[in-house]
Amino acid sequence: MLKTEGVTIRFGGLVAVNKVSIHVRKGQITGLIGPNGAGKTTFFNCISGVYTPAEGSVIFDGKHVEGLKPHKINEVGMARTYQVINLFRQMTVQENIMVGMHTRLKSNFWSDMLHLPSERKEEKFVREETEKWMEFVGLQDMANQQAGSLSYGKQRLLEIVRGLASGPKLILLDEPVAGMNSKEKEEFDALLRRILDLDVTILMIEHDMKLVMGVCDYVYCLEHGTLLAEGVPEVVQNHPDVIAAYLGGDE
Amino acid sequence: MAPLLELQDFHYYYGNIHTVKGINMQVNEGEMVTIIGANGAGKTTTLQTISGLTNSKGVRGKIIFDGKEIQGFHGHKVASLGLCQVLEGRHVFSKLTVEENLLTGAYLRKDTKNIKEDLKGIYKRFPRLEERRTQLGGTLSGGEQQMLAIGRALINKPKMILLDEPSLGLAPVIVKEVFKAIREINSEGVTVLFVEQNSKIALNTAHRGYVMQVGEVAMEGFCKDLLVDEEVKKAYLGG
Amino acid sequence: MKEKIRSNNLIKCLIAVVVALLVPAILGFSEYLCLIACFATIYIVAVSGLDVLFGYSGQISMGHAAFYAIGAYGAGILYKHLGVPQIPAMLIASVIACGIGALLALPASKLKFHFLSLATIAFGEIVYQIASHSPNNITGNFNGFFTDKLHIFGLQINTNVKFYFFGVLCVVVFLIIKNFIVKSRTGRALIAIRENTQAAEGMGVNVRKYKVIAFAVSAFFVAFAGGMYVNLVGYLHPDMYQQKQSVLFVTMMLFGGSGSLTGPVIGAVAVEVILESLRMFEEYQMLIYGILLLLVILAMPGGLVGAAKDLKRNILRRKALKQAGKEVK
Amino acid sequence: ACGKKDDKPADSTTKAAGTEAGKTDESKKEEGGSEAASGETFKLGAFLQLTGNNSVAGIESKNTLEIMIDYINDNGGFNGQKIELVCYDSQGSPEEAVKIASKLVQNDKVDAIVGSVNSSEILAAGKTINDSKTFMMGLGTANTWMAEDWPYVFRATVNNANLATNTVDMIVEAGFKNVSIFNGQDDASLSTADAFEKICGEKGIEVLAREMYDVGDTDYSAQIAKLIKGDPQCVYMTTSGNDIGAFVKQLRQGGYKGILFSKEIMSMRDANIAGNENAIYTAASYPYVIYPNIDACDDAKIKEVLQMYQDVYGEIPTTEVIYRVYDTMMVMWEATKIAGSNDSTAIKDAMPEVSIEGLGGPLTYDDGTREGYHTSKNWIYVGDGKNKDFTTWLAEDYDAYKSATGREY
Amino acid sequence: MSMLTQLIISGLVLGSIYSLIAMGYSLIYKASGLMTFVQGDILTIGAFVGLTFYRFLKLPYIVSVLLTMVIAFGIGFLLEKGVIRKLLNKNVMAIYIILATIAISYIFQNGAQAIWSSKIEYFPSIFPVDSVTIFGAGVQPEALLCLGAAAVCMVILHIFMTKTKIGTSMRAAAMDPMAAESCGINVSLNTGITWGLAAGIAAIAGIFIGPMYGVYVTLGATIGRKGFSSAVMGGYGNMYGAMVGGLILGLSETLVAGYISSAYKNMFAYILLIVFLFVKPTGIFNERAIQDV
Ligand SMILES: Nc1ncnc2c1ncn2[C@@H]1O[C@H](COP(=O)(O)OP(=O)(O)OP(=O)(O)O)[C@@H](O)[C@H]1O
Ligand SMILES: Nc1ncnc2c1ncn2[C@@H]1O[C@H](COP(=O)(O)OP(=O)(O)OP(=O)(O)O)[C@@H](O)[C@H]1O
Ligand SMILES: [Mg+2]
Ligand SMILES: [Mg+2]
Repeated sequence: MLKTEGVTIRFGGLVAVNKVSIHVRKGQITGLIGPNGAGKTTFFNCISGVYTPAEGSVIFDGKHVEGLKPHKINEVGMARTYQVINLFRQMTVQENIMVGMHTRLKSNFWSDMLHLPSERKEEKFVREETEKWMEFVGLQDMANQQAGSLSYGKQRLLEIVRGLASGPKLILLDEPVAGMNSKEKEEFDALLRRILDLDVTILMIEHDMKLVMGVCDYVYCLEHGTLLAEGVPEVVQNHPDVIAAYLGGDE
Repeated sequence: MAPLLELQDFHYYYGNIHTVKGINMQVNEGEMVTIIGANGAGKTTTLQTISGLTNSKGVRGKIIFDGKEIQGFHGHKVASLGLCQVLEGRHVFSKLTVEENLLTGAYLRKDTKNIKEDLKGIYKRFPRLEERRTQLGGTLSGGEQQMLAIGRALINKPKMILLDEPSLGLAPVIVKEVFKAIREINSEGVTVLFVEQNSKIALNTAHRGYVMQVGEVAMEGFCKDLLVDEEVKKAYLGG
Repeated sequence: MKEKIRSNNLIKCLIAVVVALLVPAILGFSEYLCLIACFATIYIVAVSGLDVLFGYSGQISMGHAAFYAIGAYGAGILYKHLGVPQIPAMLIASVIACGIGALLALPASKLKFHFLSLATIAFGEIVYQIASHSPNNITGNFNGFFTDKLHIFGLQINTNVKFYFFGVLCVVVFLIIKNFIVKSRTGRALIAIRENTQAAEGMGVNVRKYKVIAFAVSAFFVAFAGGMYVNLVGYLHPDMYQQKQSVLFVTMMLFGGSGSLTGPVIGAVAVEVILESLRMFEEYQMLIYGILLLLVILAMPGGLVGAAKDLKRNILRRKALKQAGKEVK
Repeated sequence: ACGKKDDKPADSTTKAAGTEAGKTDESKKEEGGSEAASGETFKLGAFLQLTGNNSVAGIESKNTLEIMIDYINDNGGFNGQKIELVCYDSQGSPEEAVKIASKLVQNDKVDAIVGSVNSSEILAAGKTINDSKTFMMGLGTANTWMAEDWPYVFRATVNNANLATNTVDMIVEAGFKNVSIFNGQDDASLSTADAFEKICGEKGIEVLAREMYDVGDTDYSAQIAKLIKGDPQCVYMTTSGNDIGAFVKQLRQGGYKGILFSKEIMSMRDANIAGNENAIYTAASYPYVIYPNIDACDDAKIKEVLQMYQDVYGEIPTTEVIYRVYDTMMVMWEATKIAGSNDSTAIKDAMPEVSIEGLGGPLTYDDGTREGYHTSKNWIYVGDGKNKDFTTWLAEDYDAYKSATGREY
Repeated sequence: MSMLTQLIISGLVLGSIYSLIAMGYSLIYKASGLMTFVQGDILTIGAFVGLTFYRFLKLPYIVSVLLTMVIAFGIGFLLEKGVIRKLLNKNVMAIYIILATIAISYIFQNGAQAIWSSKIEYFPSIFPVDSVTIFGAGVQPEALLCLGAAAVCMVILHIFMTKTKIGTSMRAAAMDPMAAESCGINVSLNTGITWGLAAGIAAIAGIFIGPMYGVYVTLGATIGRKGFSSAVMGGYGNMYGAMVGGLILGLSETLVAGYISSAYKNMFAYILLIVFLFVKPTGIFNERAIQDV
């Protein structure tokens, strides 16, 4: 589904991501781990169009997408969440999800301005669809609350469902359970599986090894911008380099 | 012995939202105490209010540090009393170099000569920072930023240090390092109060713990007791 | 339930329109008071336009007097020199302003807050300079530009009372358009950009495009207001398009509260009325206005509409506090 | 500093009324005063720029208006009606002027209006006022607004275009063949400079350079460098407000020693800014001049007017708007007397018959131009706040100037 | 003397006045991330206060300058404490702070008129000579004072902001007030001092240009705006940038007026600014990215 080949990103002299090639298979959860500053987020930013790779290519569904603007990337079927929560804080939960559906809607400026029947019909569809998504993560009671006033965990959920609302084929999650406690993490596990059931593939950065080991089908480990190891979770977990650089020895 | 820090019937309001609903808490000198609890329980609010970083209008109740009532004090005033906080999400000064960041932490100190010494001490504890002393804070990796934030609080030679989710977003290996550092700091005589989502590591590190739930203290006790408590196990340690 | 809210809103709007139409009668058909009311309608259109830009897409402009000038001079020149009827002339001038706004926005939308405000100030100055040193003296430069009073299909709008009804019509049309724009996919995209540009882009919003749209729309509104102005007053002078005027727009918007339908309306009317009623203080008028403005900002950051919301919230908070007090006891 | 009206001694106006000017009008007052001694007041509206860039003229106008109104009221008012002033700050903004005009005419229902010193404001407000058939006298000096076809609008101040003609005559009289022009961009400065350039063309004076500046500019060195590049025999300048002093100073610093002709009279205050030495040899055509203090005034009538002002405000005004306002009010008074009524149309119709001696010469309105002044005087600044008659100066001091500066033409 | 020398020298002088104002803007931006519209009016107030001490109260010049600076510092400090800080504490949108500074600018301008009247006041020169000659061009001695003051201020401020503890802490406070507060920095006091300093510099500029142009209530209005443009051109927040930006603006104004047209010189200045913003928004000194998307 998503393939990168030799992606390299530089900031001035620093090579943040160095010739990274990964392969995300349809219907799977692929994990991306690595020490802090390894370049995981940067790599995500590159896939989602925030940065253009200096070298290498990003192929999504058989098409080259490197260098496309983020909003184009969203249009081709990739959605993402951010390491630092990036909600529209003053908008309500419902409106956040509505913005998420932006690319799926056809109305343009003129039909909006004139409030044409086609636009009205679409608005109705949007409202119904939004209800569905809120139910999906259990936010329906908070539809009219401002996103900024939600608790941290709920904000995370909202961010994910906002991404899902754009109807992506692939969703990129950047440390989705950071700041959640163990119980919430377990609930999250189940949510990931429900997302898979929607036919959405997942690529996820995570430091929580328990979660990674539990849900991922395939794991890549980055260090200093280069790929250190890849394979099914057990293989990566026991890889000596990964233990040295990332997991640390047992106490 | 009187506690170094004490909260008495402490409330906090964000506007009309009642986030902390009357908690009592003590931290004795030399102790290491942790607060755990679900998201939005009011842990950050509590820590930041102790440090005088929230709007003082919302504070009710008493905060006593070192025998002084400090509720409503400005942040810099609290810091000058020797109570320093490592903020949630690190908050390093992104456009200052590592060394400038650390020196800014020593802003309050009058004994300019000894700062050099203490700087060396910090670098000894976190050699990574010494390697990057001229790099801008904003370009450090997450773990390095966390170390920097801790170092910045330590250089002020505080009596007590508050840490808000020190493990947030850190790789497992770094988490271990950070908690090792916290233990060392405590063993050197600094009182520590920290908030942590990773309840397992928190309860394994601290002496005593408080469990917060929607603005109230649900449970408190020695960590070794909390670790085996069924409810805590179920809610926070994940089976 | 939702339908009920909607029809409730509709009734409120209708009442507002009816009240607006009764204003001349309330003012006793005084030509002077109606003139002030006419200016209020002009400002409502302009400030609502500015609000699309700032209140919704989060871009600031301290140079919208430029579009006001383009609309006014454009409408005047098209009518006077090219013989275009007045209403089409207003529309054409607004479209021209809209285009210029879009062109300006292409590079300007990249700039952050302070720098955007500066770029727009500079743009305002440039337009002012052109209006005052125009090629072939087409704007009349500092000697000013005269034109006729408005007439539509042979209907002479030669009194302020008559113009007022025309003004209300314009306000209603523009507010409806604004309402449609902000309550749609486009509007949500604009708010998303205001709230979090990065996330909006990530959600598939073409940030650049929508920023340009917001700019163009606001330029259209403001330019149309300029056209209204020239047809009301019949005289233009470059000094009306200095930065002071842009600041007045911003003041009105913020005074009422940005990012809402009612805010700009209330703001435009309130500031207009305040300025007018301070007139008796002669040379101290602007000093008092400055002090008043400062006090209002300090007392109600968020404007009148924001203050009303705060008040509501405060009452709720009082209740909550009281309840908490009881619980503690 | 400008709101001193309150602490005005109660008897100050009586004192002014007891002066000669008051006495000469005493007889006339009897005729008009007997007719309409009703308790009604004559509402005089005024719009003046009281704040901002050029507000000093507006404030001094307002001060003078108040003095003149007290004076006229003490002497019978307009046909027995006491005058009451309604004044607003137009802030230099044409839009404000429009609103004020409407307020004055429709809300305050004033009987007549005295207009702004700023021509742009008169242009904006004039139509409303004229259409409402309210008698108005403007205080500006630009030729633009008087060119509009507004039969209710008059003035008792000079017309800059006429002055420009006189100034060209001065240049011819001094024997100069060429000139450089420096002008401001407000409509009075601009239109005057335009008129001047045109007349120069007609009279065979070569214009070597023409430069301009914007309101708010403080540095003119680039313009000056260009102005004096061809070493013109003299320079003509139309500045507004506060700018003349700084310009003359910079011009002299640029090394220019020639005679400067100005749209405005050099005052002591401006000369101070320019540096007194620098301001010397600034010439202008104007009906009257500004004096540094009352003692320096050698014109009995003007002295009296200045005295009235000083009695109330503690100092004499810095601009010549005091004369403009005085003349304006006197002309209005005379017109109401002739009309025998305070109705705007009647006053308007009576205007052609007005013929009085203004502070700067005869004021007559019989030629249909609605202009009062048709003559002017020529002056040159000779330092210490003194202006000297230009022709006299040419005869007495020109040679000394030539040998001192080496500028012989 | 060629016209070019004359133009360059006057451009530099004019530019140095802009620079002084620009430094105030940059200082405030660097230390609090805020934008203000009152610098120009503080220049006016400074000129009037200086005038009052020097001409009306007949104090020695140096004393007048120092007193004026102290008063201006106080004004700036109080402004921050009384208005800006109050608004910041309420977490208002940045635009309301700008609007507040605009309101203050109205108050200053009209207040100055109420106190000192709208007449132009003559500020006696402190130098015995009216003009000195450099490279054949006549320059007012006060102009050289401006140039010198600008250069000195630039160096001092730059060192102050980057090399001293207080300077570093000010920058830290601008980046992250909460973290700064937790380090024991009195953020509120710091920013108060910054605003005070910025006001002090503007007031100096006012006292220096008073003798050149006379003192009147709108003296600072245009200069203030040009000063702001200069700050942006140089790189907002950078002291060297403020200086260089000011000089560039001053030079381009005089050169355009001298070689192209005086009617369009202000238009050229603003076109130059817009071009700068669009093409090189980080300014000549590359002070931090200011682009949004
Ligand atoms: N805009 C930038 N300019 C310069 N350096 C950058 C920039 N963005 C990231 N970096 C650097 O690139 C490296 C990789 O950063 P990145 O954020 O991708 O790490 P990460 O793997 O996501 O780490 P973490 O787990 O802590 O989030 C870091 O050293 C960081 O300092
Ligand atoms: N600035 C604010 N305005 C309004 N409500 C707030 C604000 N900050 C926090 N809250 C609310 O206060 C409550 C407590 O928040 P707090 O950040 O203290 O929780 P926490 O225990 O630290 O949670 P986390 O584990 O997510 O950090 C939450 O419900 C939150 O939504
Ligand atoms: Mg990351
Ligand atoms: Mg927290």
